[in-house]
Amino acid sequence: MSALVAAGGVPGLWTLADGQKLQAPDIEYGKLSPTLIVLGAAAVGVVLEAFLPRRSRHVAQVFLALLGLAAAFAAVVGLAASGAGSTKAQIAGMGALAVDGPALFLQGTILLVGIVGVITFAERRLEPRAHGAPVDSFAAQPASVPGGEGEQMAVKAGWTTSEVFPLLLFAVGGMLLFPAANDLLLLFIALEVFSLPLYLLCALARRRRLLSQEAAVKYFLLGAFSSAFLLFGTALLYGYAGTVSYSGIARVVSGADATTDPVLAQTTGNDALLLIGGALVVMGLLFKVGAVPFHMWTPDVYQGAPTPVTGFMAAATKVAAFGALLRLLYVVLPGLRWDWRPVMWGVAILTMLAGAVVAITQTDIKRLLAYSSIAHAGFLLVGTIATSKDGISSVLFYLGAYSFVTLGAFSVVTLVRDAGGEATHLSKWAGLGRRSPLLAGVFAVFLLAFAGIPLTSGFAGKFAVFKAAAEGGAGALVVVGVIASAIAAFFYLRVIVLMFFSEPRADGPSVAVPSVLTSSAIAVGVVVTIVLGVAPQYFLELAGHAGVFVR
Amino acid sequence: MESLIGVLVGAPLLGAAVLLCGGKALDRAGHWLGTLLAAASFVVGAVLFFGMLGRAGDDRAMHSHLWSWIPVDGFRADVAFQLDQLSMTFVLLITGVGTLIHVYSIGYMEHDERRRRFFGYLNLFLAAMLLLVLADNFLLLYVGWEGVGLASYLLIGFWQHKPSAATAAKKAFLVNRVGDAGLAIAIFLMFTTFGSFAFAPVLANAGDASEGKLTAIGLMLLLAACGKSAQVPLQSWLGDAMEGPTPVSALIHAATMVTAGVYLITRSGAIFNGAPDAQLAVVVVGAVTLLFGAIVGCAKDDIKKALAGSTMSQIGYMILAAGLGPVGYAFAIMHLVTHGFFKAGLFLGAGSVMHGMNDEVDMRRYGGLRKYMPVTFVTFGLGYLAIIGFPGLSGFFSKDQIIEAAFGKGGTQGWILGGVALLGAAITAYYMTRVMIMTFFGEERWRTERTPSPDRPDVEPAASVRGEHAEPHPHESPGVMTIPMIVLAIGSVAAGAVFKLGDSFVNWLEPVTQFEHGHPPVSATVVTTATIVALVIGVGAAWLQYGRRPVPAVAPRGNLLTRAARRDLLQDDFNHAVLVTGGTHLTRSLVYTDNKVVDGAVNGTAAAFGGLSGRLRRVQNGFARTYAVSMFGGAAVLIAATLLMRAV
Amino acid sequence: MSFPLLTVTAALPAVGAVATAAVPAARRTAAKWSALLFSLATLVLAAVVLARFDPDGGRYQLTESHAWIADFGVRYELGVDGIGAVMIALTALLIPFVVAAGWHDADPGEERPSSRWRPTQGFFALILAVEAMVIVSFAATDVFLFYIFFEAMLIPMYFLIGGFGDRAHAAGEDEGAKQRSYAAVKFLLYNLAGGLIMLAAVVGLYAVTADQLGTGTFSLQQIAEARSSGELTMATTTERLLFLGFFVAFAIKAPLWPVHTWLPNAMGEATAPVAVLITAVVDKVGTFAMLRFCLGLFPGASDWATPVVIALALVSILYGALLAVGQRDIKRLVAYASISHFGFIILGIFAMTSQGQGGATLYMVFHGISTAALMLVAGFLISRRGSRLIADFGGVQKVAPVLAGTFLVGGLATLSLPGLAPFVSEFLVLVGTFSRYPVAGIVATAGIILAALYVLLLYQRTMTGPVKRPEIEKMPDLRARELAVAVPLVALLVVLGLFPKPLTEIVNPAVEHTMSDVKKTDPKPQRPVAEHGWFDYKPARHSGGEHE
Amino acid sequence: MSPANYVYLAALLFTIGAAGVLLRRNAIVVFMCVELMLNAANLTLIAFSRMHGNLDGQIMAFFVMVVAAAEVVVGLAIIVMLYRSRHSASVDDANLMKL
Repeated sequence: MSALVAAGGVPGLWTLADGQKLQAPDIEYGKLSPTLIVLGAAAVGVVLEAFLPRRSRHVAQVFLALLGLAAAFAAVVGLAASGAGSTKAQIAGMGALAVDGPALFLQGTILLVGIVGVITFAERRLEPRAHGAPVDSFAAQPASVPGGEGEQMAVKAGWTTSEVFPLLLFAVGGMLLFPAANDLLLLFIALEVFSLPLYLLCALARRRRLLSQEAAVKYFLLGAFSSAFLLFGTALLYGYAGTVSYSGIARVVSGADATTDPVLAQTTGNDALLLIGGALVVMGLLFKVGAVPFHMWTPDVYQGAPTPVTGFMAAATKVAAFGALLRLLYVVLPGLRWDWRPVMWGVAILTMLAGAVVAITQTDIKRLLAYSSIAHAGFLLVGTIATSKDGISSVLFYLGAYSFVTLGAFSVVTLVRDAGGEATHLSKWAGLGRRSPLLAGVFAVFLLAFAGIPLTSGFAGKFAVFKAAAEGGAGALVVVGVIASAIAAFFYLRVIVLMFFSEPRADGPSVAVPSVLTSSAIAVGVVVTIVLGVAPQYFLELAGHAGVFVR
Repeated sequence: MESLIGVLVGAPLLGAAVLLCGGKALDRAGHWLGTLLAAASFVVGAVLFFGMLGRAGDDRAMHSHLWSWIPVDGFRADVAFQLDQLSMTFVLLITGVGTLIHVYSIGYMEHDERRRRFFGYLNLFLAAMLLLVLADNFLLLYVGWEGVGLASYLLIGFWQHKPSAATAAKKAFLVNRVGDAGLAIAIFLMFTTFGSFAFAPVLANAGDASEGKLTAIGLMLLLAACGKSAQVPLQSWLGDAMEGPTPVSALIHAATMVTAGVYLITRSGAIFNGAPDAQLAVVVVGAVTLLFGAIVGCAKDDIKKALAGSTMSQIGYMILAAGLGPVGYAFAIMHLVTHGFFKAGLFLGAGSVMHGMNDEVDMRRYGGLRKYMPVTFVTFGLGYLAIIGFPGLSGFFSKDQIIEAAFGKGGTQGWILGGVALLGAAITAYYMTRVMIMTFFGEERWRTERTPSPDRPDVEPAASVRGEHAEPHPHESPGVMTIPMIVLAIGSVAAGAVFKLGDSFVNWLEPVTQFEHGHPPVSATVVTTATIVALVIGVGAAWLQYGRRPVPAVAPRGNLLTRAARRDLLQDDFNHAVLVTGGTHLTRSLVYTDNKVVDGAVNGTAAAFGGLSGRLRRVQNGFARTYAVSMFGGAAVLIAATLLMRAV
Repeated sequence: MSFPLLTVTAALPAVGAVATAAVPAARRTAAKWSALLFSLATLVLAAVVLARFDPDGGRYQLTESHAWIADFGVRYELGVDGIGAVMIALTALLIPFVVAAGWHDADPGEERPSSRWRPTQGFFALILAVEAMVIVSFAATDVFLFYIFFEAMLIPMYFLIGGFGDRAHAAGEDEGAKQRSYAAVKFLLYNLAGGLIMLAAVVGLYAVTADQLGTGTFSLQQIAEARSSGELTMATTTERLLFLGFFVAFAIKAPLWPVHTWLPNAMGEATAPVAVLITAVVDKVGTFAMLRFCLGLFPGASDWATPVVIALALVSILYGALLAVGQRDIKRLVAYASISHFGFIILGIFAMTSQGQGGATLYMVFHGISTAALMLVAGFLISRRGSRLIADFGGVQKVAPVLAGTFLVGGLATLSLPGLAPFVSEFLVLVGTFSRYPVAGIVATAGIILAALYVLLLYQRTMTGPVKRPEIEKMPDLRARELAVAVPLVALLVVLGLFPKPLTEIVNPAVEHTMSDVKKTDPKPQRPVAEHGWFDYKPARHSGGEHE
Repeated sequence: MSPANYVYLAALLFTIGAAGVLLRRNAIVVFMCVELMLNAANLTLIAFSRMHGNLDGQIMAFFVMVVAAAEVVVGLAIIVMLYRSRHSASVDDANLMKL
């Protein structure tokens, strides 16, 4: 956009000068291919939804989604292999998008998470068959009133909400853009593009639909509220710098451009614009990562949303939002480091401690995992604050490690069921280890990874961020992080104790036998958790190479 | 020749290992094996003795280095033996008396189903005791020191089914441990002072060390000696130790183990010689104990406990002598050896009496036994005469020398010590006469008094639980028991004279312990006369009290001193009130502290976090608008904080 | 590239763990034999390690070094000094006994088949897993590698404590399960908290090395070289903070007063073999690490902390012993006794004398063996009676003399009776402490009196006296399997008590290295017996029977 | 008139919107208040666009309008669904999940 204006040159001139032609925007389709593929697949999915008969939609949508995501992932790998992540990193899409190491790394992670997400969405063996038709975790007809006639008819007809797959693809598309966004406008758009489908997905649970709807409403209202803040912050930053491009703002902040432009000299003289604007944008992102005190939606939404959605959302949103946060802090606001660092210190400390402490008394496994995700957001913030290359790569690594543990853990949650659907109340998990040692063992692995026990990916990630923070001079933050870890260990252990050392309840849940889909999702989680724990070097290097933002 | 030293220890150790680890198959021959190995040790000791006699006085010490035990940088402890005249004396005493008591035990323990184990323990004791006296360094001595403590523990508690025996064994070990700690600290001090704790370097260089160091070492050694030799203030275990079978009392708690303290002090003479304060402490302990033991011995009705008091008292004499320095070392050891004979004999005699009396130990239920057990009576009588210092018998020579040496200390100290020793001699005569009269003379009180049920004498403690009266049938013990008594009686009679002849004993020990002649303020004849007078007074008093009047079967209440003496002069009560009760309260309150305070802090932290969590949790009240408020407030704080950061 | 002996030694039990876990559910006995055979094979390898270790060789031997996580400056570096070698040997030695003693501990209870979840395979697999991790910890010469296994071993231990508790519980089955999981959680949280504090220090160490050397490193050798060449200097405060981070973790693991309260719970609730695993094997990693890491990495700070550490060690010695006296539960008593003993070990380490540190190392080994003997026999006793309360026993000696005898030997070893192995180490610790800190030495010596008190009280109350209860009347003596456990341990106690030289030879050079790490020399005797040459005495190696 | 005044107005609108979100119960009204906040942002963008004399702000405003429309579509769908289930559009009634 600034390119357009630059061509004009005269303020207030709304028409093109004589002899000038409207330049076609120069789009590097190759570099943008991952996003384009996913969004394209999503659009095709919408079309399929319209034209395919109900019975065949599920298979087609799953196939399409997997194909799209896999193709996009292949494109990311191709880009990375061609050096787009390191030596040939560049700003693409006329300044709107960065194609660089962090972007590609995060996009790759999001796509993998998306693939696993699709797999868990597609699981149809867990729910009892409805009138002979296999059904998934999503409502037969979301629009119908819970318990009403419409719902009964839809169930009888064996309908399912196959729209979830295009919705997921759209969300993934937005998430791919989010960490790559190189101007504030695209940041906002990407935020909305991935948020809106998520709001909808939250509302689509087959069981406990009132909870699901409540989650959607809360998520939606609060999400919209936060995006308004983000947008207003964007406007203020624009007011300060006269541009929304990251590099442009960064230049203005560092004072490179201020001398030439009198208007700019006036606005840049007002630091309040910059500081308030920056704070509001950061706040919008902190909402998405679930940092205290913008975290309160997390437990409710995680609990109410259909569990596969929760897993996907918990993993992918965090990856995308931290990517955007990193880029914002490192590319746009490095000049303000001394302003935002102390504030982020406070947020990180609050997030770690509050997440860990409140989790202690949770009684619902999904809420517990939600608070755990808040605490982990705090640990990630510790790495973010390091303001070093190591800080970036440690956060990247942590995100990769964390997202697969999360996906795996929520997949396990989908398997523990009783007559009312998933048995998420912790008391029902008592003695699970004795009934189903394998599943409980797998879940214990995930919990240990969350707790950061060595030889799991959680430990490698935690060590990486703490190391980066210590090198960045945030030793005190490391100490707080350690304390929070100790508190957090307590509630992870509580679950393990409950599973292994308690007597099973007579009315306890049964463990559903999943199809190959969920099994493979869980297996991927376990393998990644252990591989990243035992031999993390390759992935650390990958994240290390990806640790430079293009400016 | 040197290699034989190892055999001295090895033979009984082998016996212990075989007897304790061997199965029931050994039950029938075990006691013979044990006795044989003890005798073998004695024979080897005798061979070594004669070998030693064949050499000049200064060249008699032999060394045998077996292996390097604990080699650590700057620290050296070896398993190595040193056999000199002092050790040799002990070796002969230990193996000789030990063998006799093995023989005696064959008869005494005949009906005990665990006889094999008893002999195993006895062999273990012999091995440990020999190790103690043969070690060439203090650390190895310490091994023997605690080893005999262990053997003592096992043997006192041999009849473990009796709670009193188990308690007595534990008490003996614990009190000894206090002394052991003293020995350990003495070794530490030697190590820090000399860089070594082997006899040769330490004793040879003791003169170089400061007097303060030597005094500290000396006092710690004295503490050790007090524990092992039942000297005040660590004497309380010895009376209780009589719970053990009587041969054990004879061997361990009369003849050998309890004299280890005397050995320790004599062996460390070079250290004490440089520390007059420590020596003073030694003589004070000796003097106090010799009176203490004697007084206690007067009041006990239990024959073994009366003898135990006597042992304490006699060792007090030895400690007193050892504390006098080179003047007294040789006399201490001499009295130790003669005491070994007559006290072992007395105990064996007591055992023989008990054997014939359904294990009754209360002298008030004896009386007139001389008719029924003549051999026992004669041997016991000879031992009695020896201990009271009847002229010509062994005790006379050895005790007389000590009293003389005590006077020779000189000055007020000399008068006090000599006076105490003399007084002790009188009391000794008194209580021994009392024992003699109550047991062998007077009415046959056992005919009317109740005694324990004879069917299970081992189960029901004789003195505490009374069954229906069953008249005992006093009888003489079998030959296997009487022969050792006879041998010991001969020793009791003759040893003193033999040792005294030409000062042969003093000369024998002189290369090791040095010897100086004391200078008593009065002539030796006066001292001897005084001793004999004291003896006559003591015997006379006892005869007046017990010989002329019938002995009441139930002890009269007695005066304050008697009552206190019956309770070991209240020292046990003091221990109980302060250490046992206090300790119990201490441990109980510590257990409480650990649970409530130390652990409570941990659990409290956990609970605090739980409470905090429960409180914070309520903020999440389910209302979307509250969440929005939180976000709005958060944004405001974020902005404010950012602006503030810029402002400062 | 030489044969990776240490890796194989550590990997063998790990493989055994997997193999044992994979044994089909119905073949319980096969799982037991698998575990036993793997543990015995590991013992053979450990013996090879000990044999291959050359006391005159370099500081770390049998070294292996491979790149691992370059980004964290972490290498897979193994190597043993004398101390590590004997600790590995101890671990490998005790595990077969633990396995054999726990033969029936994980059998499903016949009486309530449904309520008991005791998969035998899991029990033995977890034991082998712990063994593997402990061996790596002892062999690691990379701080991070050590840390990882130091922490990771908590997990199998946690399941061993919480999942396979003692069936004999006074308060009944349900209350027992509750207490058990409390104990397991307490164990884990306590140690995890310590471990996390250490994590902060590990991170700090990385930051320091990265700051000064350019690249962060955790290699002990590299750090030592950098220190000696002056490339790496730590600010005093930094060093002290890092030291504290490490020390707290090790003090919890060891455990040192006042962070000891997890041990009585854990040892009380776990089965006897697992209790042995805790106190004789796993806890030793804590004291071992103090010696290797606290002293090796932060000599200045160690020196600074010495007065406090010694004071805490003394408190541990007396406090542990007094509490042991006051216990009513056999296993808790042994636990408090162990706390007292760990006080001795830490005292010896921080006395900073050759005798103290050599003694502390031997103490670790001998305490392992003696506690194993006492605790395993106690376990046999407890399983016979179905109760852990001392008051429920009495007169056992009468009906089961062999059991009582081995129990007594174990107890005597616990009270450090001369002639048994622990005496050697305890005496060295005391003499080493006394030579630098006489008052501390004397106070600690009081501990040996209390040790006699709690051991003999225990023996008296359980073994002696009349047989009053019918359960005891019928009590069988040790069976063949139990004898096979008890007898070798007792024999070892005796043999090592009389002939500890093979161990001291291996340990001595390592102690010299540690002493030079902390730049300490032994205090000189005031009046050295110079003409005897004893005071500069260095024991000759590989030769016996020398005597001037 | 200085463009700064537009910014002040926008800030006021934004605050009004935020206050509405915090104070109103009806989900629709809450949502409309969010829309008001978005429009306040739009106004700010346009004002600054004018001030800086470049078009970025105005273009952004268009994008924001489109996004807001999309948000309305999703938001109303969700709110209507909630209303149909509960017969109430009060955000305070939806508090099954808490603590």
